[in-house]
Amino acid sequence: MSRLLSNRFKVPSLRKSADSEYLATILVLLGVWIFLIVISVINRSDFLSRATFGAITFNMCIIGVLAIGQGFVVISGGILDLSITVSMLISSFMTVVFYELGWNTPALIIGSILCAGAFGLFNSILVVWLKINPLIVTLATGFAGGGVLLIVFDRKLVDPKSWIADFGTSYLFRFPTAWWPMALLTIGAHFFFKYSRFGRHFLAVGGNPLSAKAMGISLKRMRVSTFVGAALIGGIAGIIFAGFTPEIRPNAGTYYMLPVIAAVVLAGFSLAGGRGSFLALFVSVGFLSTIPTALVFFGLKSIWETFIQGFILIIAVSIDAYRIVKARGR
Amino acid sequence: MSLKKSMAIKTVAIFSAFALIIPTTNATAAPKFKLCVALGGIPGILGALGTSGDPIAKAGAKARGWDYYEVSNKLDAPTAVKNADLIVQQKCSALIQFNGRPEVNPTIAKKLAKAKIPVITYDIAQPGWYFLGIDNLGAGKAGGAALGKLIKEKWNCQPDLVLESHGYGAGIVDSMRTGGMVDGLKSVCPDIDKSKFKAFEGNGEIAVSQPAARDILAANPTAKKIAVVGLNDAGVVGPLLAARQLGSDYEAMGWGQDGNLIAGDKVDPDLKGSVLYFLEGYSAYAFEVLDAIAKKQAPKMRDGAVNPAVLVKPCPVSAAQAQNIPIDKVRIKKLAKDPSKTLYSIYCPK
Amino acid sequence: MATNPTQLASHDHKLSKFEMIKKSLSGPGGTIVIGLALIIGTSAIWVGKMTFTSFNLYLVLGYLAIPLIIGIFASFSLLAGVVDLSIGAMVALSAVVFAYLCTGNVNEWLAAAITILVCLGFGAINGVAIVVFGANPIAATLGMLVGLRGLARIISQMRPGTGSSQDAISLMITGLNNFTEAQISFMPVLFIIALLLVFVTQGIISFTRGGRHVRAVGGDIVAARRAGLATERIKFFSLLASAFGASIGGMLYVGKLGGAPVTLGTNMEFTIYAALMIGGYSILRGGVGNPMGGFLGLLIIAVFANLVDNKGLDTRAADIFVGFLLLIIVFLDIRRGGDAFE
Amino acid sequence: MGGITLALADQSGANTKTLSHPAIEAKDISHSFGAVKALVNANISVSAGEVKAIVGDNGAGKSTLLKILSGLVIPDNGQIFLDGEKVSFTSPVEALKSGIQTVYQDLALIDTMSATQNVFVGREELASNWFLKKLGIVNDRHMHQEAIKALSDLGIKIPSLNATVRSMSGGQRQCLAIARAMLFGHKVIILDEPTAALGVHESAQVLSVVDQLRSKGLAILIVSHNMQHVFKITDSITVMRLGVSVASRKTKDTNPEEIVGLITGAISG
Repeated sequence: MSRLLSNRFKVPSLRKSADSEYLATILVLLGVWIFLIVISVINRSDFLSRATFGAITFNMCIIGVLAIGQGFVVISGGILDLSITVSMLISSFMTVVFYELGWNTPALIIGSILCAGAFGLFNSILVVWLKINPLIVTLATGFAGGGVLLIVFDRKLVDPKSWIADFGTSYLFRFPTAWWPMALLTIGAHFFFKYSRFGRHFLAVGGNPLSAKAMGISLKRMRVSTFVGAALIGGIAGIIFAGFTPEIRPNAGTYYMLPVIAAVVLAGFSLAGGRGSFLALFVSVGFLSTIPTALVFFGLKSIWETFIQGFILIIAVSIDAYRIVKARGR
Repeated sequence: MSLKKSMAIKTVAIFSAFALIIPTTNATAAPKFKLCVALGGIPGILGALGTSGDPIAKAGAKARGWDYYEVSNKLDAPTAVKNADLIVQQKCSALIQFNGRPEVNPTIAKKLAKAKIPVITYDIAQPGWYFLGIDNLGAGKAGGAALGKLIKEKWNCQPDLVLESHGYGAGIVDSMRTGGMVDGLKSVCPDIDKSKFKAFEGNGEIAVSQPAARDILAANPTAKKIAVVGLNDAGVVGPLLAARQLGSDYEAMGWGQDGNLIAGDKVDPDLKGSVLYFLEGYSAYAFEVLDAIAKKQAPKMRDGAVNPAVLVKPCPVSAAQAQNIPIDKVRIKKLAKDPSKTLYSIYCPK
Repeated sequence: MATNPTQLASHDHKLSKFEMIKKSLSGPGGTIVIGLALIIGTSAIWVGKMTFTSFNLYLVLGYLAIPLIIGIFASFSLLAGVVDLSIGAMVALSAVVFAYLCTGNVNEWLAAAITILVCLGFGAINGVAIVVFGANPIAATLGMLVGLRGLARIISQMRPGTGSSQDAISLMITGLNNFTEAQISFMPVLFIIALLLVFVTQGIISFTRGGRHVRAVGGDIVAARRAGLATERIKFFSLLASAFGASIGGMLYVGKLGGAPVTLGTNMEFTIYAALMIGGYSILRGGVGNPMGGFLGLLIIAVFANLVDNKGLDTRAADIFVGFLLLIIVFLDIRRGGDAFE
Repeated sequence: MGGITLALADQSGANTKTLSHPAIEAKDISHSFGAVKALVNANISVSAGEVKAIVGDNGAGKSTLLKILSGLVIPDNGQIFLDGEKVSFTSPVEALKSGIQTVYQDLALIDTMSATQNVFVGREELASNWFLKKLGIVNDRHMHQEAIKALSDLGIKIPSLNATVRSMSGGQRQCLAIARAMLFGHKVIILDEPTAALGVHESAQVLSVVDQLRSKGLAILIVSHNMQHVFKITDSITVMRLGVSVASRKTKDTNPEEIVGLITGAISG
């Protein structure tokens, strides 16, 4: 599927500048992240422990996967998917339902993710055929979806003796097992957008839908793929969520929505579409996931976390915007 | 222009339509007793504390031939205050109230007192309202003591860390329950050092308490024997999971409150027990007070947690005992069939 | 050669009454009015007389008033094309700061002044990020949302006294409470004020130079800049306006609720903007919508919620209603030639 | 900003007063972007009542010159004279205030506003009542009449001035933008590709408006690629190549072949 790109989409000078731009973002984020780690270590030398590593990597798991889904929507010009946590919860609930029905593991995983995908399909139908702006669509389906989930499922309990619960606490190659979907998705998304023809189509549609259409890309197909794709990724997050949370409640999504958007924005994804790096997103998620852990080492209560995160976000987007404006002015 | 103008005209028209019909006030015949319930709005909890309606109250009202009305406070302060006005408008004869935003209870009380509507409040005391619920402090202490016994047995009263998973939003209830558990723990193991207790915001939610606990465990890397207390079961299970996630070298034990995650067969292996209140069945107790109000023999006001109108007996259960207690949905079905009993009498292990 | 001016103008004034009514009913206002009539009709039949009692009016309008005030001020930023997602958090911050100061024995008027200044300060930070640095409004105000929620919680827990940390400050200011509950005949005073505000804002938007400029900036910032408008300043002030509305709303809530919960205004940015969008505003592009429409948008949701409340139906129905109504209104708007997505 | 009537009166006198100097003149303008020399000693002048075209290949420096005249770009070297007086612009607003209005091919009008509102945006006329004036209340009725008068003066037909301009055709929009430029007593109107996106009929409409403007004594500078339109409407043509203004010709003394030759460099100026 990921065949190398044909020449007609190669715009050499543009690609080079875009890459270096992402590199700058990645380096800046990486620099800030390392700075945070260094001052934490200076503050308390035992910051570098296995437990800290575990805390940070576990913090990354769900936000990381959801952020990739969200980043996928943003880069493809879908603005934002404000219902991505609903996709996640649908998948979580269905994971439990299928487990209780006795489905085997692959069927359960595929089934749950597909259920989330069906929700994404619903979103995309509203976007593509009714031509309603995705921000409004997902705002509305996010609203209505939360209500429907509450009525249909109320709450579900995950059997702690099940493989789902094991999955949420186990390790694989020294990292949490649940951390790997995010890592693999990051690499996958990076190569998908960089080298595959289909990925390039998403970038083209995100950057300039009209010229993409003129190039013969079907906007409808791309939009459906975008929202179904994001929902499928949300569905993956849902299985992790089921592994983390023995009691699934429909309101749990509220805790993830803002950090996820924050991660995407901090990573330099342009909400106008067409611009963003999944490697930067990985670093951004890592940085944001380190803040709460570091705060505890500094003896600050966790209530400071949101305050600090919020203002980091404002400063970051300001600097980023200023940099772009300056670069354009030259 | 014309659009705006005619829109203004329409608005005025709507209001004048309202105004015209206003004089038709209610002239009611002999009023029927009307039981009203303001649900707490906590997702995933059945009964008056939850979002999905209170089947016990409804069944009880139906059996008595009363009118029944319920709204949800949605865990939101403005909604809770608005609901108080709705209750007044509905001319309720009595109200069962659970409000997760207790800071606005005085305002609500003022409105209901003006309309002379007697209120039964669940778990959160308010002067002038019949208090129905658990002795939070007592329940906390009982749970803490039970956990203390386990700590004494297993760790010789020397845990490395005691995590207090608070839910500060619940105000005094949190202080009593979580604080009570600490007191209970200390009553068995008085020599645990003060520095071993780490309080944090868990919000009574796994999604919040779990990551917060992971960070605290990371900041105390040498601590491996972890005891967890908290506002409710979810707030305790989160940190237990966090310890398991950080490695198999951790040993964690927790004792919950409210029994929301202890019943049935899907119980966290480290949740050693909980204090069941059977809160989904609170309304079965409420009828003691309600029946008296309906007979116009309202009982003497008892509005404090220490001086409650109806005291729900706490039912501390170990995880082993809890295996025989079915989950809330099953319990509620059974109780709705026979509302003369209480869940405590049906299910609490003797 | 020259065309007769009257001939040109005649086109604008030739609409008959019937056409005027038809035209106005075809806008979002028309859809909402029809919707309102349907809901009120349903309520009249289903709920009965209670629908039209003065108490029920108080219930609908009295609780609509504060969101309406917040929404009307926030509509300035929508109109100028900068969506301000921080309004809900700003409401919480305002309430908490105000309550914190009042419980610290600061004079209430002084406390109110300080609260407004604090909120305007954060509004100005929004403005600097968006206008001076050119940050994306959604991203920057989202950061502000997260930050202010945290700040409200920190301030609330800083309050000395109870010993344990608290997520709310209880405080009954009798005068302010009486003001928020006051009624003239059957109309809540607060609602009358909010409605006056709607009319005044409608006037500003339609008939003043400043209002026109805000609309011009939202409609097309490049064209507005080329026409010589101080576009940056206008955007900045629209953000200050939304912060100001939120600060007033927060303090009114303290009066109405007798307390300042830090969770106040959770999701309010979404509920209010959904209502404003139902009323014809857009969070995606400025220059469209008017306060009357915004008011109708908030009103239809309030009236539906009232029907749900009075029948004691599942309260989650209201959320689902908002979601679907939003989709329907936007879809109808597109059918009438509004902005379609691609 | 004075009232409209005053501004219109100014215009009628402009013809006779400023004959001795060109309405706008740019002398020896040079500008570089980094290492790229966009303009090298470029010259151009337009008199009142004259329509002049700037033509040239892409990258010839037309748009840079245009931006300098409208204040968007500050030139490295050179002078600009308005009616013989030296001026220098640091922002587009200053150029606007001095009487130079640029009409861009797109982004000239605000879609969400009506034709009248668009014509007067930024220069709204306030009510005459002092109290209403203090409140910043606009006098819509008078502006509406003024707009009708101005449009009919230029022979522009627009179905409804109160409808938003987004429903209008490209030609109508372009005409409206030009009318706006005229209405405010601007001495110089710069039109950037006025007919580029328009059909035959609409182009003719725009050209006839330009003709009307000329007869009102305004100086008009047109940047266009369309030779046919250039020859149809202009009085003179300046050709630019590689940042240099290589030649100026009276339209009636030249032909398209020569101009194309000058543009490509086949004929040297």
